[in-house]
Amino acid sequence: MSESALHPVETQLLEVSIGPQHPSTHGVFRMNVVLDGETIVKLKPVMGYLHRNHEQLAENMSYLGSMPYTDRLDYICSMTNNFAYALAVEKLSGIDVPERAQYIRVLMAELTRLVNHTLLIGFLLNDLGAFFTPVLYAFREREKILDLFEAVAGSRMMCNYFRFGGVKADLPAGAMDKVKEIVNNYPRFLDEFERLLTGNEILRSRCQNVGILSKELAVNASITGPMLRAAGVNYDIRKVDKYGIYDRFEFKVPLGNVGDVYDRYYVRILEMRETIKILHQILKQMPEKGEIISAKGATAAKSPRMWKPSAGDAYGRIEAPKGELGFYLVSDGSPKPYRYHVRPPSFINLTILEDMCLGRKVADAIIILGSVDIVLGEVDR
Amino acid sequence: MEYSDPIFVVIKKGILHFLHGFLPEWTVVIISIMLSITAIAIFGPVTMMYLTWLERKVVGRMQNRWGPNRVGIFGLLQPIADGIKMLTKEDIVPQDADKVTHFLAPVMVVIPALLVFSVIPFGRGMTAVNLNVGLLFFLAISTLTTIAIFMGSWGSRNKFSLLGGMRAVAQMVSYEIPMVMSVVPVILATGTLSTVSIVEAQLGGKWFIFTPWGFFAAIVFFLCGVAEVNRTPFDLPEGESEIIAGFHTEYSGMKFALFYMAEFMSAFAISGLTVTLFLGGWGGPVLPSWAWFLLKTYALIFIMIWFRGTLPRFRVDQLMGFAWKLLLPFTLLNIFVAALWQILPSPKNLLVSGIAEAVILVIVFFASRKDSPTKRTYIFAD
Amino acid sequence: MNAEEIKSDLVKNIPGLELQSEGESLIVPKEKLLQVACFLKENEKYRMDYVSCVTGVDYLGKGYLESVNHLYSMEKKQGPVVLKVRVPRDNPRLPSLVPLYRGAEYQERESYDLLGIVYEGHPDLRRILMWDEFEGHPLRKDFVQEDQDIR
Amino acid sequence: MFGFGVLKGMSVTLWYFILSYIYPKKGITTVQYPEQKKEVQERFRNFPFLVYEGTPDNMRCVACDICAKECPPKCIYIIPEKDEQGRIQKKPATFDIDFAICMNCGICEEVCPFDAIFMDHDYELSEYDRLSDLMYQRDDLLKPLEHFAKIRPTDCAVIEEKRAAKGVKGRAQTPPPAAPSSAGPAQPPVT
Repeated sequence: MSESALHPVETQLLEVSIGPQHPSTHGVFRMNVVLDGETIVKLKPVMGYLHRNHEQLAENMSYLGSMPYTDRLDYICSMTNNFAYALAVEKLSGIDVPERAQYIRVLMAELTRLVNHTLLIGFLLNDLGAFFTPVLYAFREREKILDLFEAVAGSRMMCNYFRFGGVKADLPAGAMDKVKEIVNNYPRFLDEFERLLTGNEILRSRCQNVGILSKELAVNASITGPMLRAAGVNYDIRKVDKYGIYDRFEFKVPLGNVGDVYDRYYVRILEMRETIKILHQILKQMPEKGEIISAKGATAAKSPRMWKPSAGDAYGRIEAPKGELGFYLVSDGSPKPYRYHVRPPSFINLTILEDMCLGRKVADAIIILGSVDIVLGEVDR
Repeated sequence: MEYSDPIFVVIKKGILHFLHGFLPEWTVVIISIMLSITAIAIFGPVTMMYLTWLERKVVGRMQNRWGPNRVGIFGLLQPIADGIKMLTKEDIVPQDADKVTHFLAPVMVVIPALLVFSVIPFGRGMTAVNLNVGLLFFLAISTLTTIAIFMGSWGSRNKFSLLGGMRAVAQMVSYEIPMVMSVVPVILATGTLSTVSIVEAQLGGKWFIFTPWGFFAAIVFFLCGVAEVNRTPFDLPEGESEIIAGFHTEYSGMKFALFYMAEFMSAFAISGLTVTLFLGGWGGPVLPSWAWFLLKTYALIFIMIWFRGTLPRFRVDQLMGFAWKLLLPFTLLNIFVAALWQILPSPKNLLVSGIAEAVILVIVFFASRKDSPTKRTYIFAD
Repeated sequence: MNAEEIKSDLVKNIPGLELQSEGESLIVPKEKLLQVACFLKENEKYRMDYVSCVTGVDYLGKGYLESVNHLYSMEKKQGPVVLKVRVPRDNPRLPSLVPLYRGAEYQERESYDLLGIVYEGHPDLRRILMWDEFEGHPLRKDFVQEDQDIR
Repeated sequence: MFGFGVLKGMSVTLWYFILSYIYPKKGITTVQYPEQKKEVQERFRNFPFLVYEGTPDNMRCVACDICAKECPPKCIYIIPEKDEQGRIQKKPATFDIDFAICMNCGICEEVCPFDAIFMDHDYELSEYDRLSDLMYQRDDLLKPLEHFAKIRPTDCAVIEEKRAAKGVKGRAQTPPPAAPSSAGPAQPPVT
């Protein structure tokens, strides 16, 4: 695999620390790289520069109190973080969610998936060396969804919208029209994005057969999300767990067959197209009005410090855009969680970074990292 | 054909004529050269400043934004503001840097960039020095940039700089070869190395780009030129997403500006030379010759900026492969086609060289097929 | 596939295994953890090839640390099987799952870092989130943060 | 190796370049910030403010300390007013919010049983000193009810209707019985 093994010339190894201040480590991530020329012979990820002990903070706070903090885990898709946390708490305390709230939740989660994948592809292209054009196109489209989030939740990124047993507030007037507009225009944008990128020979030759991840290793290393599906493993928690109301929607799971950066890129585009299908179905099926939060949930939201779930533990997981986002909660019957653990997808997806990068060039390491799709808020917590 | 001298040449001639009245011959020659140098020394940096403006504006427009529009109308004073900022910034030298090399590199990098301007025919009679080996001079001098860049990267004592410098050397040396090879057909056709003569050979719309060999040679030359001046998609030496800023990672303030200036002036020079060699130089109807030259050059620069706004970057090995496996054989075969064109009589040569060119294209295409990316199929599981 | 079924299967196949179940989760003695996990991974019926979440809980009052592993099956799309291992607080050592599941690598490092559980057999057990010189394990319930006067 | 993929991509960027000249409304999507501003949505939330009715003296806040306890980053600091005998009055003497810490989650607004604190739309709050200038005192935070009605008409109508239905009016009335204000301090203090 490694060309350096066959190299006839003895060369001195160069140790380079890529990051934590580096334009394309997506935050304060650091890779300690040993290079032979430009070829990577060793790579050790170093993280923790953004560690804020999220779990301990949450253990000293009411259950609702850590809801806004979950926004800050993966700050690009705060809605799905809320979703996973709400799901875990609902599992813990047995709160049920009304019909309309379920639809709103799925709607928000799928819009978040669009935001995340669009943005990721933009930044992946930036890592590839395109001068911000894909990023700014991605931002342009993301803005429309963020406007909707602002109208619905009050904040563009730190939504804090989900509550245990429902959502914070009903959709405002006109929100559904905006969703319709986004859903109808998004395929056109995706086509344009693909015209800009997918056919591009430079992109293809840069991405294809780079950072190949085998099926077996992907499963063994607990890789989840688009990365796993790009490796060809059919595992989507939306299909497997059918949490929320995902069993009501018709959608497919796109699978790659090589597991390289290009597959990871393209599986995300295909996933966005499937997401649009789900959104169309939501628009059709969604009840006009109804409860948005169950009675038990409403009391939990109104006075969080009075609300005590029964003792026990629960693990709630969802298919976040980046992979499986899980929350493990242990309650001892007090208003504060006794243990609160996040299973962040991008953190665990980094496990095999070295395996994918060995024997490749520096430039490849950057795009492999880009295709893993990490957000440091989530990696370091 | 009736051409009047461009206005600048008239002014210069007037001054020289006036001085000729009371000064000895040799001083007039020196003054003539001095005037040309002054013009270039002013033109170079000013071009560079407004190229930065143009680039930001065009890329901005491509990215759904305005680009600079705050300083002055249309942001036209932005380069001046940038210049002031650059001048007032602190000049940081790394503690362990090789101080002399680190200091000399930005100076060294500007000199060849300015020197090559001397052989570019900006218009009729507007060549600073009409060397009979002008083309060779250009190619030789522009290669000197490599040394300066490597000095900068070595002197900085930064690993990213060093990687950038290594990449720069490898890239520039590799691309020099197909670049020279793609010029050879032009020399074959004109029988001269003087840039002025090459332009004059193309007067009357006989641009070399309209010949089969010239068309492909022009594309190759331009691509190599883009690679020479380290611009997207060949901007590996300073690939900001990989090695931060490459060879100029450790430069700040005016030294950084000098690197930038050299890059933009080289970009202008390369575009200018492409125009000279393949696009008929300053030849063109109605407009004055220098306007034609600038128009064509800026069109090519627009393409460079357009590349920057669209394309991702190559990888090191792909970049080398592109130069050695694709461009070099192609340019070599192209020389034979150009020779065919020269040997055969006029109407027949178009057909023959056209066919030959097509055959070569097909061969190169099939030879490079195994490296080329493939289309993929995806499974949709339930 | 409930806890009782898994329990009986495990006890049948692994000699000398004593299992308790707590709700849906199984409490495994630490000596047998690897065997249990290996059985669950290899057995045709379970195929628990995917470890989703590895973490620890500090039960200060009860005097032990608990390592919690959520196993799922990607092949059979079933799960979870929750394996809990209890180790004393003063000597929190248990076998690492990394030889079986690479996915546990970072999570065990994190657990070691924040809770101080030592995973024996882990290839690279270092601190991952806190800096190397940090003392103590912040997620332990008796961890007292140094008072940092921010203002 | 080089096919039409690159050219296809370049056609997209060229199209936007041309579009920005022939139809800037669609071709250019940025907002020229200090001159142009994006209109914020009604539910947009930034930092909180305190509501008063009529005169600033007539504030709704009763210093029950619920928001301060529920606030996830603990950025609210309340001291109730005391009369001459030292009895606690239902009015804050000090109500500080450290905007440097506040993360505009809106939980204070949700948990407030007296509808006294709401999230504001004002977002241009840059200061030179984060320790002193971003500490907002009670009087900086007080804003009239009309301001709330202006920035969030829909929410205001709903809330005021509910208040009217419950018979709550101004601060002359006793606080609604539903408010678990006494239960707050009974909980162990959150550290």
